[in-house]
Formats: sequence, C-alpha cells, structure tokens
Amino acid sequence: MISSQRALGRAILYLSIGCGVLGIPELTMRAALAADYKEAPSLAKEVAAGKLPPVAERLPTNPLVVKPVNSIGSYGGTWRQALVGASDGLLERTIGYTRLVRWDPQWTGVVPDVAESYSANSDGTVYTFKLRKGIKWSDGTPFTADDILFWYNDILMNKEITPAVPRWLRSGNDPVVVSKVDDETIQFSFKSPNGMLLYYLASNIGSDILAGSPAHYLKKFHKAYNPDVDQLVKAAGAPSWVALIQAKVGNWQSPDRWRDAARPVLDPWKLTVPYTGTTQVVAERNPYYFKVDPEGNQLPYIDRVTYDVMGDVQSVILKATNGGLDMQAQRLNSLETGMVLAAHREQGGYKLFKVQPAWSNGMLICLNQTVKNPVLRQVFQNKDFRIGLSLAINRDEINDILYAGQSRPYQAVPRPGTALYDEKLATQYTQFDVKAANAALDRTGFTKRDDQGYRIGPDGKRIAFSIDVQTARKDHIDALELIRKYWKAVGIDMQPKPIESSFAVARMLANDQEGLVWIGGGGYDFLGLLDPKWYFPYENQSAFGSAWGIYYQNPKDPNAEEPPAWAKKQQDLYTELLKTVSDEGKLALMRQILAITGEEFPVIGTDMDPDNYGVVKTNFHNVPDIMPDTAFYVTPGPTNPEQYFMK
Amino acid sequence: MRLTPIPDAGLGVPPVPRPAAEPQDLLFEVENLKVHFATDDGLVRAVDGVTFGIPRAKTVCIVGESGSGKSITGRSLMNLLPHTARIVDGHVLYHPEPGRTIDIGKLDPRGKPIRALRGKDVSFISQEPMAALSPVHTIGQQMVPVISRHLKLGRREATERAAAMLARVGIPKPAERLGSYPFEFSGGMRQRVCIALALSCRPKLVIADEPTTALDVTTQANIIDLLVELQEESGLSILFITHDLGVVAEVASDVVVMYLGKVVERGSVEEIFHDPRHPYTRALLRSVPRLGAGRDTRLAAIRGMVPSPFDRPKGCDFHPRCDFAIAGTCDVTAPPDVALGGSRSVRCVLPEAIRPPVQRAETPPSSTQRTLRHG
Amino acid sequence: MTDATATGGLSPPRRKLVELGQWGLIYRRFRKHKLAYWSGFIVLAIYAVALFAEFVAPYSSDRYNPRYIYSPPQMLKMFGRDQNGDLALLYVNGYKVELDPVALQRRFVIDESRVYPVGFFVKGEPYHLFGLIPAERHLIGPVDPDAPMYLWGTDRLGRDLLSRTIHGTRISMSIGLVGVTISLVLGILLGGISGYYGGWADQAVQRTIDFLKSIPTIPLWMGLAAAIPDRMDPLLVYFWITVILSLIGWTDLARVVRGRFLSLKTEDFVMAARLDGCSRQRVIWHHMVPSFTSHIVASVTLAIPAMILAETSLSFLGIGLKPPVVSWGVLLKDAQSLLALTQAPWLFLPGIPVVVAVLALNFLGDGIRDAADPYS
Amino acid sequence: MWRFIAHRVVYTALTLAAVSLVSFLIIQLPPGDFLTSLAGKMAEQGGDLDSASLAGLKARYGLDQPWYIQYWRWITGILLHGDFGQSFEWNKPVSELLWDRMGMTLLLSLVTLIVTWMLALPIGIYSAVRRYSLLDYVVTFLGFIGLAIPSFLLSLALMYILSRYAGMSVGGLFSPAYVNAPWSWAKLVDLAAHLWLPVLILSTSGTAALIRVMRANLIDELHKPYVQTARANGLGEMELLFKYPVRVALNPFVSTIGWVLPHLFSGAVIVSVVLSLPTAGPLLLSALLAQDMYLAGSFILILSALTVIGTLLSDLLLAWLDPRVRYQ
Repeated sequence: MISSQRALGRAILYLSIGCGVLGIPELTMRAALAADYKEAPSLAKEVAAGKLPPVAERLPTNPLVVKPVNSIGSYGGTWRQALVGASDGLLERTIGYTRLVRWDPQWTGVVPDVAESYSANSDGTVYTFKLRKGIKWSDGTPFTADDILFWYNDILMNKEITPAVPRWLRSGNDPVVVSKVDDETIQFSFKSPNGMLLYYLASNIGSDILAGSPAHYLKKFHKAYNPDVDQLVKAAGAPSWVALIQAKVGNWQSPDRWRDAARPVLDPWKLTVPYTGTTQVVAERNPYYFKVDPEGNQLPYIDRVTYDVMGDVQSVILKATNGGLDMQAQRLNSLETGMVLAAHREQGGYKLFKVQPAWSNGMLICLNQTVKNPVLRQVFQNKDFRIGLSLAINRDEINDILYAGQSRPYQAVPRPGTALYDEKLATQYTQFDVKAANAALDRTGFTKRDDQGYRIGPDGKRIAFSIDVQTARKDHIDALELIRKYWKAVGIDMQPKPIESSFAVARMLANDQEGLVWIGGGGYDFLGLLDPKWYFPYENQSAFGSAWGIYYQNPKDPNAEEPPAWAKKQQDLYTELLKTVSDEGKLALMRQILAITGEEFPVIGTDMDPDNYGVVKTNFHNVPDIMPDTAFYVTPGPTNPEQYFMK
Repeated sequence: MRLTPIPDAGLGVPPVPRPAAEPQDLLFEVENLKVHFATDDGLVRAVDGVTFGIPRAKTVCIVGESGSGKSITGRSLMNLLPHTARIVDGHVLYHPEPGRTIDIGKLDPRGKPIRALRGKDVSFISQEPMAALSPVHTIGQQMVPVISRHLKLGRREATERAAAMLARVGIPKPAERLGSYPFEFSGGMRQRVCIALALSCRPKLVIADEPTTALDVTTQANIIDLLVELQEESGLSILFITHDLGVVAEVASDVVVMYLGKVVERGSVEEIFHDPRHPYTRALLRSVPRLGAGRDTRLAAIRGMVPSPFDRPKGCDFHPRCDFAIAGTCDVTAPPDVALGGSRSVRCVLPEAIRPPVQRAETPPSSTQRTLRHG
Repeated sequence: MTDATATGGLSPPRRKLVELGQWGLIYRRFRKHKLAYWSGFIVLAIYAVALFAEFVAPYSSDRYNPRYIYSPPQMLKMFGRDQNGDLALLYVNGYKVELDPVALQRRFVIDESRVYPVGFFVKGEPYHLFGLIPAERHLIGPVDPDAPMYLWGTDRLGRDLLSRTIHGTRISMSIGLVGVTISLVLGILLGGISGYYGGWADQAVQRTIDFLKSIPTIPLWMGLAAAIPDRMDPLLVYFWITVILSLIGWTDLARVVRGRFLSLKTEDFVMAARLDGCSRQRVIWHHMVPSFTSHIVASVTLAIPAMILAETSLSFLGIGLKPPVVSWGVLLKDAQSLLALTQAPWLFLPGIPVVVAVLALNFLGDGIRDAADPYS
Repeated sequence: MWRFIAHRVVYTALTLAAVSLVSFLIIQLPPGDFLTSLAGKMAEQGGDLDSASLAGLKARYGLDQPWYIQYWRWITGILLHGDFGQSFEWNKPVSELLWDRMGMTLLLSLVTLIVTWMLALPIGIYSAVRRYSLLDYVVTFLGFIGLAIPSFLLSLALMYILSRYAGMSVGGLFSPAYVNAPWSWAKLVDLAAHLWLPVLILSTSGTAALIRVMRANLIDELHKPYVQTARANGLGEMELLFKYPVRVALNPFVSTIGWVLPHLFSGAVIVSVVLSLPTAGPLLLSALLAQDMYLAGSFILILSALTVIGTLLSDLLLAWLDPRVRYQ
C-alpha cells in the first residue's frame, strides 16, 4: 500500500509540475485579464450587428490561456492544406484535437484542455474532471457535465449504437461508470486500477467522447428522445437510425463525423463545407472557442482552414512545391519527398520543419513463430536462427541506399533520448559479420547445404519462406531485395511478397503470414506504453507471434495459441502495467518487459527511421521546429494550431 | 506463207461499204490520244496514239483483248482515269452541237466543267453491276440527286423522272423499287438500273464498258436490245467496249480494233466483218465459234499471249503472233497507220492488207445485224 | 519466230511477276510503304534485344551500386586519355559527388577529368544465355568491370537504368503475346460463327459477349492477383492473369468480325463458294476471313501495343507486375513521382522504348494491312 | 423489329442478373473484407483496430452474414426500392455518392468522345485518301505519340509543367476560388480552363486507335466500283467521298459504339486519379481497394447494365446504317 501511496504522491507532484509550467503564470495572468478580452475583427462586426453575444459572454469564466511558440499573433488568413482520397485523417489531426485532457507539445505528459483540472484517487480507480464553467458549443449551447453523461448513457452504453465497449474504457469485462458530481464535475470509476486512462483520453482514440457529447444536437437522431426519428433517417437515406447516429458521432478510425457540417464542436474551427470527396473542405473560426492568448485575444488567429481533396500523393507534393500548402507534414513525411521539398524551398516560398517519426525502427522483420507450417515454426522459434539472420544484414549499406546515410543501425526498441532507451538492446546483433552469422546459423544445426548453397531444414528440404511487404512501401521492398541477397550469402532462401496492406492485415488476423516487414511502433515512451505490439505478443498484429497475440486479446479465439513462458510473463507484466497509476510504475514494468524482449530477440530491426519534414510558408508563424509524428500523438494537434498565425 | 482468202465469214451476203460519215456530224473525235501510267515497275503506255471518231446516234465498238487499252480509251472520253494515269498527248474533242468543240483531255479531271459534263453529256455503264451501286443507299438515293443536279429539277420531279427511267428500262413497279436497295435486285436487273441511271439525264454519249460480260447470255441479249431501242429512240451515241465479236456484230455501226494500246484497224462493221484487213482482226474473226461448224473442228486460237507493256516487241507489236509477219520488216519498223478512205484504216505493211477497198453491193445494215443474231 | 511454249513465250518481267505468288506480291507492295518497311526492322531489332537481353545489357537487372544512387546519364565520348595515359577509343566520364546537407541529397555531377574506357564485347557479369550457355561477354560495357558506366543513369538503388530497360524488353514485349493470340483466334472464330450462322448461334455468342464484356477488368484483375497462391513467382502470376483475361478479351474483335460477316454474307462470291459445295468452315476461313484480313491485321497490330500499355497502367495501379520483376511498366511506375520529374528526369527514359515499340508495331501493321489488301 | 427488341430485353435482364452475381463474387475474391482493409489503412498510419470494435463494426455492416444473404439483401434493395445500399467508407447512400460525381464524369467523357471523334474521323479519312503522303505520316505519327505515352506519366508531367509555369491550380476541375462557389459564368470559364487538360490527354490516346480503324476500312471502300459510278455521274470528290465510302466505312465504328456508354459512366480512372478529378473513376478504384462492397458492386452493376444497353444500341444502329444487316 505504502509504495503505491508514495507513487501516487509523486504522480500528483509530477502531474502538477507538468501543468505548473503552464499553470502558475497562468493564474496570475487570468486575474488581470478578466475584463478586456479581445476578438477577431470578423466576429466584432457580428457582435455589433447583434448576431453574436460579446466576447466576454462567449468565453468560459476562465478560458484556457495558450502560450504561443514564438510571439502573439494577429488575426486573419486562410490555412491551405490537402487531403488524399475518401478517409484522410488530417481534419481530425488539425482542427479536431480537442480533448478533456491533451498531450503537451513536447509529448512529455498530459495537460488540461476542456477540463480545467483533473485528479485521480490513490489506487487509480476513480478519475475526477472539473469542466470549465461557462464553456459553450460552437452554436452557443452551454457544455456541461450532462453532455458527457449523454455520451456515456445514450451512446457508449447503448447496446445498439456501441455493441462492445472499447478495451480502454473497460477493466476486464466491466465497463467504466461515469457519474456527475455537479454541473461542472464528472467522475470515471473503474472496478480495478486503470493507469492508462489519461493517455487514451489525450491520444487519437480519446476523440470519441467529445464527439458523442453534443446532447442537444444528437438527441434529434436518437430514438429514445425523438420518436419520429424515421423521417430524418429516410431524408438521409440511411439504413436505420442507429447507422445515422453512428455516422453523426463517427469514430476515431474514420472521418465520418467530418461529413456533417451542422455538428456542434468545441474545436477552434467549425466545418462550413463538409468532407464529401468532390469539393474542397472548408472550416471557419468558432466564435465560442474557449481559449485566449496571454494578451486576452480570443483564439484561433487564423480565420479559415481549407483542404483540397486530391486523388494522388504526387499532386499533394506538387501543390507543396508550388507554394500551395501553408503548413502540412501529413503525406509529405517520406525521405524521397523530403528531397523534393528541400530542392523547391525558394520557389515554393516555404521553410521545412522536422517531424520526428515515433517509430522504434525504419523497418523491422518478423518471422512468425506461430506460423502454421510446422517446419518453419521449428526453424523460426530457434533464437540462434534469428541472431544469424540479423548479423548477416549489412545495415550501413541499407542506410546509404535507402536513407541517404541519414540513419544508423538500430534494433526495434525505444528511441535514444527516451526514458525506456537501453544501449544494449538498441545495438545487439547490429554489426555486419557474415562469419558470426554463419556460426550462429550453424549452431541451429542446419549446417547441410543443397547444390545452390541453401541450408537444408529439418524436413530435408531447403529452408525457404516468404515475407509480406506492403506494395505502398517502396523503401521496404527495396530493403527486402538487399536482405534477400545478404541472407542468400548465408544460405537462407527468402522471397519478398509485395501485397496490398489490407490483405497483409487479413493474413495476420488469420495467422497465415510466414514473415512480415512493418514500420516499428513504440519509439516514444508513451507510444511504447500505448502500442507495445512489437515488444511482446500483444495482439494479432504482433506478426512475430500472431497466435500468441490473439491469445492475449481473446484466449477463446480459434486462432489463439498458448504463448511460451517468456511471452506469458511479458503479457502478465503488461496486464499489471495497465493497472499502475504512476508513470514511474508503468515505465519500470515496461523496462522489465523490454529486458525479456532483448533476451528473446523475437524481432530483427534494421535502421532507425530518419527524420522527415513538413512545409511551413515563410508568412506562417508559431509552428515548432520539431514535433513527434504519429497517429497516437495526433500530429500536429498538441502543438496548438489555434495559436498559428499568418502575417 | 500466202494470205489465204477467208471464207465469206458465213455471213451469206457480202457487206457493202457505206460512205464514211462526214467529219462534221461526229459527236466525239479522238486524235492521237496517248495515256501513260506510272507504276512500280516503270511507265506503261496504255494508250499509245489512238485516233477515231464517234458519229451522232451511232454505236462505235472498241474491241480487243484485255490489256489492249480499250477501257482506258473509253474512260478518257470522260477524263475519268485512275490517279496514276495521265493524258500525255492528243485530244479528245467533244462537239455538243456542230461548230462548238470542247477538248475534254485538257479539262481538269476534278474541275467543275468536266463534272458538269459527266452524267449529263457523257455517262458511263460499268462492267460489274454487282458493285456498281452503293450497297447502303437505295436506288432512289443514288439516282435522284444526279438528276436534280444535272437537270436542275426539284426533288419531286427528279423522283418522277427516275421512276419513269426505271419503267423505261423494264423494271416493274418502278416508284416502289426506288426505295429498295441494290442487293435486292438480280444481276440483270441491277444492270438495267445502271442503264437507267446513265440515261436519266439524256446524255449525248454513253460509254458502256463491257456492260454484258458479267451477265448470262439471255440477259445479255435483253440488255443489248434495250440499248439499241434507247439509242433509236433518243438518238444518243454509244461507245461500246467489248471483247465479244458477237456483240460487235449486233450493235456496232463502226468498229475500232485495238492491240496493245494502238488502233490496228478501223472501219464500218460491214467492212471489218467482210473485208478484215489486219491479220489480228482476221485472227479474231477466225476464233469466233460458228453455228453449224460441226463439233469436231477446233477453235482457232491466236498463238502466244499479249506481250507485257514493259517488254514491247520491236517493230509491229503483233509480229510475234502474226502468221504473215515478214522477217526483216515487221520485226524492225513499226507499221504506219494506212488510211483506206473515210473512217477506214489499217496499221500494217502487208500488201493485201493495204490494197484499196473493193466496191460491194449496198445492203441495208440492219439486216446483217439481224441475220447474225438469228442466223 | 520465237517458240510459243506456255511460259517460254512470256517476257522476263512478266514471268517474274507470275512466279512470285501471293506472298511475293505482298512483300513487293509492302516495300513501297517506306515507314512500315523500316518499322519492320525496328520490331525485329526489339525482339532481338529481348532474346539476347543478358548479352546486350552491360549489367544484370538487379546489380546495385550504393555509391551511385540517382546518378545522371553519361555521354559516350570518343578519343579520350585515361588515367595511365593511353588512348581510349570509346569512353565515359566518371562522377563527382556534391553533398547538399540541407536538401539531404548527394548530387552526382559528371566529372570531366575522369575517363573510363568503354569497349564492345567486354567481359562483364557472368550469365547463362537462354538459361543454358554460360557466358560473360557483354555487347557494350566498361573495360574495367568496376568502373561506373551508366548510359541512362541509375535509379534509387544505384541500378543501371539501361540494363534494366533492356531486361524489361523481354517481359513487356512477350508477356501478352499468348493472350493476344488467344483473343485473336477466339475473336475471329466466334465472331465468324455468330455473323455467318446467325440465329441461335448468333444470340448465344452475343449474349456471352455482353456478359463477358460487362465484367470490368480492374476488379477481376485485382481479385485474381490476390487470389493466386502466394509463393508463385510474380511473373507467372502475371502470365496466368493475361491468359485468363484473354479468355474475355476477344469480345471487341468478335463484334467487328460479326459486323463484317453480316455485311459480306450477301456478297455473291460467298454465295458462289457455298454453291460450289464448300464446307462452312472453308467458306469462313478461305473466303470470308481473307476479305477483311486488313481489319484483322489492323486490330492485331493495335492489340500488341495496347497490351504493352495495359501492363504499364496496371503497374501504376499497383496490381500489375511488381518488383523484383523488371518490366517497362515497373520502371515507368518508379518514374511516376515528382522526385523523378524534378530531380531525376532520366527515369523517364524507359518511356522511349515503349513509344518506339508502339509506333513501330502500328506502322508495321499498317504496312502489312495495305500490302495484303487485294484491291489497292 | 419490335419482336427483335422484346427478345433482346429479355436477354438483357438475364445477363444483368448473372453479372450482378458475378460482380458481387469478384469483390469477394481478395481475402478479408472492408474491415480488414480499414485495419490495413489504420495500421499504415500506426493506429490499430482492437477486435472488440471490429466485431461491432462487422455486425453493423452486416459483414458477418454469409455472402449470399448479403447479396440477396442488396439485389432486392435495388429492385424493390432503388436503394443501392450504403457505402461503408463514406457512410452515405451509394446512389447519392454516384450522383454527386455523375455530372462531371459525363461532361468529361462526352467532351472527350466528341473531341476524339472530331480528331480521328477527319485524320482517318485524310490518311486513307492521301495514302503515303507526308501529311499522312505526320498526322499518323502524332496520333500514335498520344497512344504510346502512358497516360499517367503524361498527366503528371503536364500538370507539373502547367502548375509550375502557367500557374494552373494543381488537380481538380476548378481553381480554389470557384470550387465551392455557386454556378456562374465565371465558374464555367474556370471549368473550361481546367477541363482541356484531361480531355487532351484522354483524346490523344483515343484518336490513334480510331484513326487506324477508319483508315483501314476506308481504304477498302475507296476502290469499290460504286465510287467510280458516282464519279462518272459528276459528283465532286469531297461530296462522293462522304456520301458513299465514308458512310460504308463507318460500319465497324457502329458495332463498337455501344461500348462507349459504359466508358462515359466510368470515365478514365487513371488520368482522373492523377489529376484528382471529381469523377466516378477514382471512386470505383478506391471502393475496390477498400472492398467497399455495396459501392463497388453497384458501380459494376451499373457499368454492366450500360454495356448491355450499349450492345443493344449498337445492334440497332448497325441495322440502320447497313441495310444488308437489316434484311437478314
């Protein structure tokens, strides 16, 4: 009990320091600004015309003060960006990142957002959030605890709309209980300790809560509140009212909610032209946005945000090189594109800002130890086989060819500079040593070779297997070509199999793949905690042991298999981690898991993923020079796009 | 070898040469016409100096084996030559009325003046009735525009006239048949349609390029009767191109025998049939099957083949196949065209070929034609 | 008097014509169509290159050199002095590396000072000609095997673009041939039957055409590409797909053949042939088909280039041939990027053989069509 | 004639039924379904789809049913109340999605068709009449250049050059100012200023094939005696050329005109993808890649219906143009 007490104390201290950086000066500033808030000229005209209440009434009693990256900005301008295809996630990332609590820009912790403050009880079973008094939706309706309750009772817990409560809102099979303390305070209560709630709330997965909260708007589409909802259903041509309201609320995996311009939001901008795929998507300033800059100017600075819908990535790059994009990294964050962007800076009138991939590795290679072919299973489960293959890879040559020398040999483990970084894990078996590789492969007992020099497996036939690779990842295909030659030199026959990413996932679900190369997740601390699938068999996408991963998620799944002791230990450690409240506790457990990963060496890494670049026009300010780049961080959301400005 | 006199060609009555038609009532005069083709293998002198005249309301037959240039000569009268052919010399003089002359040879083949003549003053009947009409247009669609353009008639009058013409050439229910397509007619009927088309604008000359070759004998006879009737009725001249001497005998008033692009003999039908002078003409006449000539006699064929236009024999073109060729002269110098008075001429050096014509008793021309046909 | 035997009497040029026979005549007429004549040579040359790809290409298709990534094409020059002073009849310049730290690029520039002699029939990478005869001579290549000779520059892996294009010729020019022939035979046969017989046969064929024609190729292609067992060699996968698609590819030609047959049926020469007691097959093949060989030849010569272009489009959609197979489509797919357009325009060079092949094939087709046409 | 048409309509219905079944099966061919492709997309961007919400979505989309029930529900939906089903990816009715893009697709395809035929027919006729002339070679050469250059390269290169040097907006059919603006004359002008690029690319590849076929057919007809007869009746060269041989040479065109209809509907997929045009082509491609069953299925169904109608249409046209066929 005591250790958890001390852990809790440190956690609170830690968290308060986290917000302290912003909090303390914030307290002093708010008192001075109470009276004279300022607003955008376009809104001032509407206030004068009587169409809008004055700014002080639109803002909550204490609006959140956002510290700009460089300087106080000025109002105006249109932020031009570009989407590709029908389900691009850019809207959610740029104008949709409003949460109860959000990541801080440096991704070191969680800070208040719509919630003015939050606290957790000692054993991490009850989380209390205090909402900002007087905060309003983009249509002026007040946002209170009742809205969150509506989401909880009528969206999450409604079996038709949400057939299964997502894992992060459950402890075991018991869903969370959300209760209202008073108009501004709500509580999340879990049966068993839940250490990860705040991280999930801040990441891309947490968007569903506020999306399901505009009660006044969603009640129209809810059978319980609007008996003749069927007219609306027929008008929208939806199959049922459930499908209609699901489309309105949407979920974090698809941009459905951005296809409805009438949806009230708490975001800096609100949609005026929805995302239908044929026309440009447009969002304009939300007059009721609850944030101000230190001088009391209501944010956001930029009036309007537009997204051109493109058919092909090359058009997005072309738009960027012609100066048609004001600030964007999405779709431009690849090495090859980086070269093109760098060469057109003057012509495009933009600078480059760094987006650091949160991947633990540029390309990691998994040999499926739960592969259905028994012969390959026996070969893959032999650790020396994996070590031999790793030593046979010439990582420097791959670095030269694929990353123009900008990267370095690295295994699939947390990046340097993070709390979980471990020198030994990162560099083990990364040296290029064909002799040692052959020695390791000989230790596996498969020393005999056939006429073409390939090693003979336990069944008397040549050891041969295929590795799935996404057709979209040209760099992975090239790297695999090189690796095929390296492994041929040590007697192993590997055949790259380029296939569509959706088919690759389908094969993993059924544990059909023999090998797979993928981008390595979990490079940053929090990402390591949220997305551990490459460190231990966490789910089907842990391609080095899909069957064991499926077992962890659902032991009764037909494709599930009981994992070996070391993997079982890692799974138990992670289950315990989910219950630990304090970050220190979680990180300590994660280190134990990583130690086993290092020992068992289930996944072969190649090189670290080099940094990529986004474009930002010279007249576009307050954009940090470097930011993490991953869906969990919802890049560039946490860097407060509302304080970007154009002059 | 001596020239054995030809038996009296089985005609019974000796022909009587008629006075040659005076020059002024000639409809067409072809003087020293030369037409050359540029082909892959070199220049072909298809028509190499042809001279003859076509009197009004008369039928002139050009006869000769294939490759003798008779079709090209015929088509030169309308200046309607394939695009690789050129009229290099000579004249094609057309006298619409006595005193007015148009040199068709000099007109631009694609120009408006010649096109005004084609179909109106001079019209053409082709050899293949099958393909002479467009498969996807009705008869009316092909006749009416020609009539309305040439005779400046409205659609209705032109259609009536077309129907009348069809009736005239013996096509039943003409108004209705104007709407039907060429493939709905038999070969003979289709040729009748072509004749109707050719005569629809009352032309002064009809060039019939072997119109009956593709037809069976009975249809051939009907077509020929039709042509003769139409000629007597409208007084038009016919230039009949054929290789069938039987047809010549029936139809022609004057005959032009051509060989390898040159006219080897010319004259009235009686003169040619009764007093053939040029060995080639005599050989042609001998190769015509005789009625009652008995089954066992073999047909006399002219030995050898028509020489290639690129490899003309020296001297007289016919000498390699001529039974009476005189070594040293015929195979050395080309024989001149010897005029024998009027429209009679022969291109030979043999004495018996160029002796003056013997006066014969005058017999009405039509009787000879009829005896030939029914004899 | 010359004797008058059957041919003896003929003058020499006339006899020559008679003896040539139909194909001889067609060839003589074909020579007249200058462009088609030269296109014929070009097509032969292309197929020769396809046959001797290993020999003609300086390097093998997957030989990579990390030191020369995205290096520009070199000019083949004459009469240079190499390092140790002796004269080099043919040579290429080496490369200098300029590192542009900001643009993350190692830009290669031609270094006039360096001279690498180039020779014909030089010793290079060993290979098996036609998979049988071990050999190592290459038509053209650097005298010193390690010297960089990249006449068409290199791609992102430092592989010689010229060699890859030459190896790609083999696949692009041959992969669809089987498919095209199947489509051709089926098209004429079924089109003929449907046009000639009419009645229920015509209905049956027409309805099958409607049915097959309406199956869109892209989804079928995607379905087949994914459904074929995983470890089969990508080249075989592509081959089988072309064969399967050719089973539904004959519909266009069948429609046209049917249209022509319907029109020709009324022609008298067909009636005559039937009256002569020819079997239906004989009528179709010996009488009707030759009368529109021109259209068939035209559509065949359009089918082969269409097959080459289809391969490039499918590669663009990511469902055609995929690396490690090398074909013109795969190479052009790599060029489909702004990086190529702005930084490495030589990546578009493989487009040249595509254009040349398509043009040559089409003009050749025209030449044959004109020559084979009895009327002109 | 009417018996002929009634006969064909029955066949059309049968064919459509067969095709709808086949098209539904083709989409099932690749392993997995819409959800796995969604998971694939998510995985590409680093997120993942936990199995619980996966099961929920599966039920919502009805993907847990055996395929024949899905098929039955879809077909009856279409036949009984014209509901083509819901697109999973867009969460909108398929009909609405298709209708949005129909205007632009038809416009692009029709203009391309007209331009292609306006280019191909005269060139084809000229190169037939003036065979082996210099212009014949030049014109044919240009026609083929268009066909020979892969369209996706041509599109990217032209878009690059135009946007870089002529300041044309990248992709789409409108410059940003007009894309959401209501229809006005200025918007039409802006549309025209963008439309010519895809039309040029599409028509260049289209003309080459037409030129070749037209040339081959016309040459066959030019030597037929009926042309001579027309000339002998004083018709001018141009007049007789167009009245007779060209008319007959159009026969093969007609027998394939029917299939232009589906092309009008799907439009050029590749060029639209590269130039980001709001046409139906890219929608079909993305639906197929995402295995968005009802959207892709309906698309293929409509395509095949148009093909069958097209064939009927071209049979009728063939009869009208060539009487020999009509009098079978």
